[in-house]
Amino acid sequence: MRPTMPRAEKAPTTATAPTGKHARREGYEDGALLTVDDVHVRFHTRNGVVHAVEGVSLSLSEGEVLAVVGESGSGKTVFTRRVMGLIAGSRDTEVSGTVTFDGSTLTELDAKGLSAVWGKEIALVLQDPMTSLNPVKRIGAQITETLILHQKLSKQDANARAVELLRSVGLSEPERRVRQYPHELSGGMRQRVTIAIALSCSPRLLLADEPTTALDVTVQAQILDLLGDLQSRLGMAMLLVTHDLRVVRSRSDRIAVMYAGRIVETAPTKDLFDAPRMPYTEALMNAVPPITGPNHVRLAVIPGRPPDLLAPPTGCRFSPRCPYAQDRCLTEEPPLRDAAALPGGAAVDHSYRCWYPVGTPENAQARRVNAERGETAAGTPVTGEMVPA
Amino acid sequence: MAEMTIATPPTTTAPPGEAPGRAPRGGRRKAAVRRIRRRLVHLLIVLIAVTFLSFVVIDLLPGDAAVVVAGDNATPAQVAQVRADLGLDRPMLVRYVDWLGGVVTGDLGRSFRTGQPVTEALAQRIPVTFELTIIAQVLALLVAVPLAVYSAYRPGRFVDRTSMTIGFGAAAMPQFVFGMVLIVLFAGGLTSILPATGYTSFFTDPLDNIRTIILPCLTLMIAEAAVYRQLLRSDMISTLQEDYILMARSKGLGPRTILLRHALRPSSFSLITLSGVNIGRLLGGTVIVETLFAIPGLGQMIVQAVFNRDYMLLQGGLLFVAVAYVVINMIIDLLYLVLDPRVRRDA
Amino acid sequence: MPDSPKTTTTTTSLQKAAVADRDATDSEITSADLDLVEPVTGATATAPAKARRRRTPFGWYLALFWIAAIVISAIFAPLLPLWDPAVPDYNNVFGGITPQHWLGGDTLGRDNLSRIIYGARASLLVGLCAVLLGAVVGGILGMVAGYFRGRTERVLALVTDVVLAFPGLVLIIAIVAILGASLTNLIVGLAILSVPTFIRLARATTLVVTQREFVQAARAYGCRPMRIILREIAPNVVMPVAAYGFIMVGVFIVVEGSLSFLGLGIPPPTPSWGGMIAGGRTQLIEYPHISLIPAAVMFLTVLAINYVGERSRKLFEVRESNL
Amino acid sequence: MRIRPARTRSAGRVVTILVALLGLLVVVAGCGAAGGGKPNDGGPIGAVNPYGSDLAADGTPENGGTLVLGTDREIVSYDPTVQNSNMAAMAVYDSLMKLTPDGKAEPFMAKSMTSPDQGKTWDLVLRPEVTFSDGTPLDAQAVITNVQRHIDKVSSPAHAYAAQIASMTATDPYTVRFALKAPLGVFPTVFAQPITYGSLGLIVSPAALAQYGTDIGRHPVGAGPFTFVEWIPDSHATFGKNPTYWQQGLPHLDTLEFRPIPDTDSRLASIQNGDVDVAFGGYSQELVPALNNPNLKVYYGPGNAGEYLYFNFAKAPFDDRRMREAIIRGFDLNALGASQYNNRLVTAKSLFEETSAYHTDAASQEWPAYDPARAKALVDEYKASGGDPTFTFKTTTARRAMGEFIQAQMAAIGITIDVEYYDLAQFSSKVVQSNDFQLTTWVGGFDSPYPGASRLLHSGGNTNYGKYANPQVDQLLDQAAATSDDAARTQAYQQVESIVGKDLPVAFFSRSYLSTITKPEVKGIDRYTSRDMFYANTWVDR
Repeated sequence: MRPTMPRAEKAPTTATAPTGKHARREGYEDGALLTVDDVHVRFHTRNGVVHAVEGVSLSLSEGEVLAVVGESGSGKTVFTRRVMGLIAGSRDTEVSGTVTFDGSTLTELDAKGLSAVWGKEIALVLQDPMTSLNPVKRIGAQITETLILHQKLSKQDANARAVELLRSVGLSEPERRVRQYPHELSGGMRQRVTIAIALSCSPRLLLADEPTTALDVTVQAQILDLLGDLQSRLGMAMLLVTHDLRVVRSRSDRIAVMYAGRIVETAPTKDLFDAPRMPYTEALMNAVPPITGPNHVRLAVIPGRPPDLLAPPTGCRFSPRCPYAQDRCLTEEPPLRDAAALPGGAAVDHSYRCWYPVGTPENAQARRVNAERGETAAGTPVTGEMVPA
Repeated sequence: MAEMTIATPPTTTAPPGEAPGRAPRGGRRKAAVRRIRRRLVHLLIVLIAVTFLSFVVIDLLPGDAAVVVAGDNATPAQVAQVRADLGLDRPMLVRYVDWLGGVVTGDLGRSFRTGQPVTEALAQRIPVTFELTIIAQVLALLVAVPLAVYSAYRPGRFVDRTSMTIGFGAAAMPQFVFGMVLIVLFAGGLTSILPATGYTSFFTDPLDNIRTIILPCLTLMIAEAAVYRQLLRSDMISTLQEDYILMARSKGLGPRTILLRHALRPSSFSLITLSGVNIGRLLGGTVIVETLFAIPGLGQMIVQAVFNRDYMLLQGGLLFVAVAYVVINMIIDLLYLVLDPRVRRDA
Repeated sequence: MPDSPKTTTTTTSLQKAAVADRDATDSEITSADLDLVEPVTGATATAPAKARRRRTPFGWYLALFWIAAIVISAIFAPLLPLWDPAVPDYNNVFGGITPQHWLGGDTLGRDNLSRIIYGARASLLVGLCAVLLGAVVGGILGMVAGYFRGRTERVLALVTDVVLAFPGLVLIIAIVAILGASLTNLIVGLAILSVPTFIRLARATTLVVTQREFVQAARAYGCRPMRIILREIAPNVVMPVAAYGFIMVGVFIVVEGSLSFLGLGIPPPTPSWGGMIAGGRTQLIEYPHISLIPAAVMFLTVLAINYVGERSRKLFEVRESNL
Repeated sequence: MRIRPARTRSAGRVVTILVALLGLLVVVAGCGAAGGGKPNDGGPIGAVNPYGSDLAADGTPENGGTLVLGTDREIVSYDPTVQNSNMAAMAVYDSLMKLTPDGKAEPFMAKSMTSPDQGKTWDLVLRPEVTFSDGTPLDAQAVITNVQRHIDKVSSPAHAYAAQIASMTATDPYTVRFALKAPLGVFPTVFAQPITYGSLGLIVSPAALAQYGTDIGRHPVGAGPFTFVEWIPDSHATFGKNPTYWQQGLPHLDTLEFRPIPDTDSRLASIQNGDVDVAFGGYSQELVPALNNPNLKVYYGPGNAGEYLYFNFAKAPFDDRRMREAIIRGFDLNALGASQYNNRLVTAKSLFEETSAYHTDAASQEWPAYDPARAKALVDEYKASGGDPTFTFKTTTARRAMGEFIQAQMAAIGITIDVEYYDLAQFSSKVVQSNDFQLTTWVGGFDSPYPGASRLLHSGGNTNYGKYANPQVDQLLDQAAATSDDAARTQAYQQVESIVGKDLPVAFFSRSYLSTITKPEVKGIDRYTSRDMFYANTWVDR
């Protein structure tokens, strides 16, 4: 679970760069289950090229929970799908970098090879249980098809197993549920079903892409707890993608913060909460969650809008919204740096991407400068409440 | 109308949506029954309206049935006699009520022209048209569905582009041109391997039956297949964007399983509706094909009945077409119930 | 933890429909909508990225050019140096391709090129006017049905079903017989046949649009229904109706050809493509050009219309597969 | 942010396909066009075995087999009192008399028909051996019952002939004596007509009449060579061999199957493809290709009258002879032939066809020739006298080409006309029957001058839709019909033809194209120029 240093300035070329091979060997020797090395995803669209994921590298050990946190449009969903191989290169989609899972390079597998891994070794839980279940197929059939496919169970055995699985994810009356259709279940129940499907073959890695965003607040915690419970019981690794930093505080071992397609900070969970280095992480933490109102309403807590990935800002991607932005931030993109060297930066494996990391004299200086002129170098007004107490 | 194939846009047929997890679970069957009953009442009103409309239209048609029946040599007095014999001297409403009474008792009257009971005429022609329609539809679907599924799987690739271009071409030609080309190719022009005209009943000679309907069915199915492919492809591409397809993929299912087991059924609603509408339409009028290949079908009968002002026959034909429309709509509704569980609960 | 406001998403009407179909009152739909924010690009294509052109294909321009050429020459036909399409020349009966007659002569020796160009007027007029009439009438009725629902909708559903349950050909024959054979009456007949489909299309779109905030807001402010329909709903219904109508123009051009086969097309001497194809049919073996040249022109025109129509539709609706 | 993947459809292939298709069509069309413009030098179609094949030369008949016959329209009824074109009627009924090529009648199913008093009374003697297929005898009473139906039913096409009968008596079981209201020398011919023109010679079994009543039209029982099996409208009508047929050893065939194939091109395709053994052709569009096809045999005779235009004498402008002549003089038959008859128009310039005994060359000479200048002058003259030469030309939807042609021709001589097209039902009732036209089209060939010429030209004649009336013509027609003297009849008809050439009651322009097209192996064809056939001798050389 050590993020390797990215070769950020290197133009993405092919998926099988020598460094990739090296990374794979290294990751395997380290006992990492999943190693992601310098992954890029670019979409060629009518309006231009979208840099959805830019040089992301990370690794994940068996049984570890890594949270990927970021706003909408930060590229975390694309990243997840690229990790799994659901997004592949095509005429409109340019990919590079390598993903190694359990010693085999996923990015080199063909469709058939990937199919053998999917559902069996790596499983996916999607954001919206309303849309991720086939509306015209019975719950039971949607569970049993993986069992029949991957575990070669007979139809009868698969049915029995499906009932068991539904019971294990906490659904009442599982015998009745298997004969029901998705629309007959509530959102929370459906998400339990998708989890049951994902876990049906006891995968070693679960990718959970915002598994609770679409759910009622009361249900969110239940589902997350269920996931955590199952993860520890089955001993599988989990990549938990979310936009909500709060929910992963007690539920992850490590956190990677993504912004505009890049990892901007990564650290063990406790370390990150203790000493966030990247102003963006800090902002996410300080954002006050809405207590009332519909859960899906997104309040503008961090001023400004997420960057347009068609034309990302030069320099630091966060600079237009950053309260500490200086001239350098607008022109020069900061590399991912180790936090160990920083004041109070005792922790290992903490990297960040900032010229003026939080908790350093440089940062204090930048804060002062901006407060004096009333705006950042990018021209964003600095208000009192933006400055952390 | 022979070539109104494309006349139904896919959007008309989106199955009714509903809120998830809301309706009472127990009343599912009851709701389905209520839904069917409501449709039945609606369709019965449609039937009455169509038959009445056809009486009005027929009444407005210039040209006198009595003159046609009496022949070119008839004197006015004689025409009047014929008119009285046929009951055409009575007011339209009276005739309609009278006819409706007959319909209820299963008596559709007799052809003005040949004296053949209308029920007998229908019984002779419906099987022919039915066979032609169903076989053409099945052929069209057999061609269209695999092409559409593959085109949706690989949009913009060779199969998609080629079948699209051929499909557009098929929709760009009047049906009779196809029929003529087929006759030239297979029946007397380049080769003589199939009959150009005629129809043999399946029960008379099954082999001959197949030989006689090949060309008419091909002529009918070409444009249909093109439209079906386009429609299913479009709906399928839309389905393939759904999360549950991504989910299915992430389960490790192969493309074939995903396309056929996961994507086809939820993509097929518009296709089923259109196919149903087309069956209804074709049952009422494959006139051009029937004329070209001398097939004794219903379409020819209806059109000839208009030209000959053979009102009883026409009325009977129109009644059948309306009934067919109604029945097929019922079947489509029922198919929805089978295919889309979401519809089952709601009404 | 809250997210920042999402940027405007350009969902297509069909996606909107899909969303609304799930049930617009369900609070969870928005989250489904949000998922669209993330670029979901499928393509299992293992082929390496190549050919990243984003040019509009040449065929599209070709099709547009063809349509434009037909339309322009039809409009300016009287100004073009053409033979009179109605005057027979008995020395040119079944005439071949000559410097004087580029596409030969027909059964009366009239110039085929001239008749095709003048025929384009009738054929396009039938297609355009019938569709326009059907789209306007059907569009308004469909919006009314979709907006008011209830009894209005049920009555219109009945009307729609009645028209659909009545064989179209009989309707056309009846109209021609009752009102007389003319271009106008043919247009009226075809328009009537197309009305039900436009009603259904407009109604379906209206159902979706009506659920959207701006319409709900307008309703809440107490705007008059006709104003809402015209100001708020109509602009959203126009696009799908127009896209479908464009395809229907081609369909009706072909239908006119089929009607000509039955002697129900545009009455002579007005030349029309369908009439020309049907007129040359008896000479198909000996002089195929009389039938086949107008057939080719009709074929290419409808093909071009379908092609342009399909592509224009796609411009408003981009979907990618998850497979 | 909605990301739109730029999936572009490489147009190359589409363009290629488009261009290829266009190229193909142009090549095909070009091939035709390259061959176009050459006048078909076949010239007018002459008669080809108009009355059928030479039975002796056809060889030894073989028995058995099925003959499939394609007809150009569906049968309406088998009831002889219902007017319709029915090629199958002769198969089931046969005919009491039979027309000879010169338009006279000779006994066929009847033994003889003679008049003891120059045509006032006629004795029809029947053959005792003739029975209906239901076993009842074809006796005098059967004939009387049948003829009485024509008398009673005014709408019968034969009513006009039957109405001339004053009384019928069975002088013995097999002899009927007809007493006529006035002498009619040609009376036997009305027992030899095809069903279309009305015939008293088609005899239905009285037992069947009693059984089926008005439904007899769908359940024919006669004494012909074949018996009715089934009739499925628009599909087929099937007839089986009559084992008790009066001509020993006949018919040769086991089964006849009539199939309606109303579309001309499909009918031609069917005979070329071999779907049918015999096709009854109605138009030059099938006759000409059949003549050019070495694998087909054609039987054709132009017949009398043919295709013509009716002038309405009751309405301006054609109550004026100058306008009638102008139309005929402005009507370019060569152009018509070139545009609509493959240059093989059989032009008609007289009532009777050229080989007919009733025809004189003088009549043809007299007929106005194509002369647009003279036509224009006549129109101007008519205008100068205060007339309005514009008119409406009414025809059927099937004759659009003719409508266009006449419109163009009239424009050339300075008359602007409207053309209106009607479907057949409207045309019959709204145009022809109600006399609501100025100029209209018709097809009406006939074999024997009586009743054909009388129907067309006699005042009150039932196809005299233009209301032409000339007492002299009426008198000559009556005279010709009444007399038993062939020479006097010939002379009377020749005079009628001559007067017609002066009065111009109708504008003849073409003989008819009613043909019988068969596969070469079909032998023993015995026909009228109206295409009606006698099927007893027909056989197939397999």
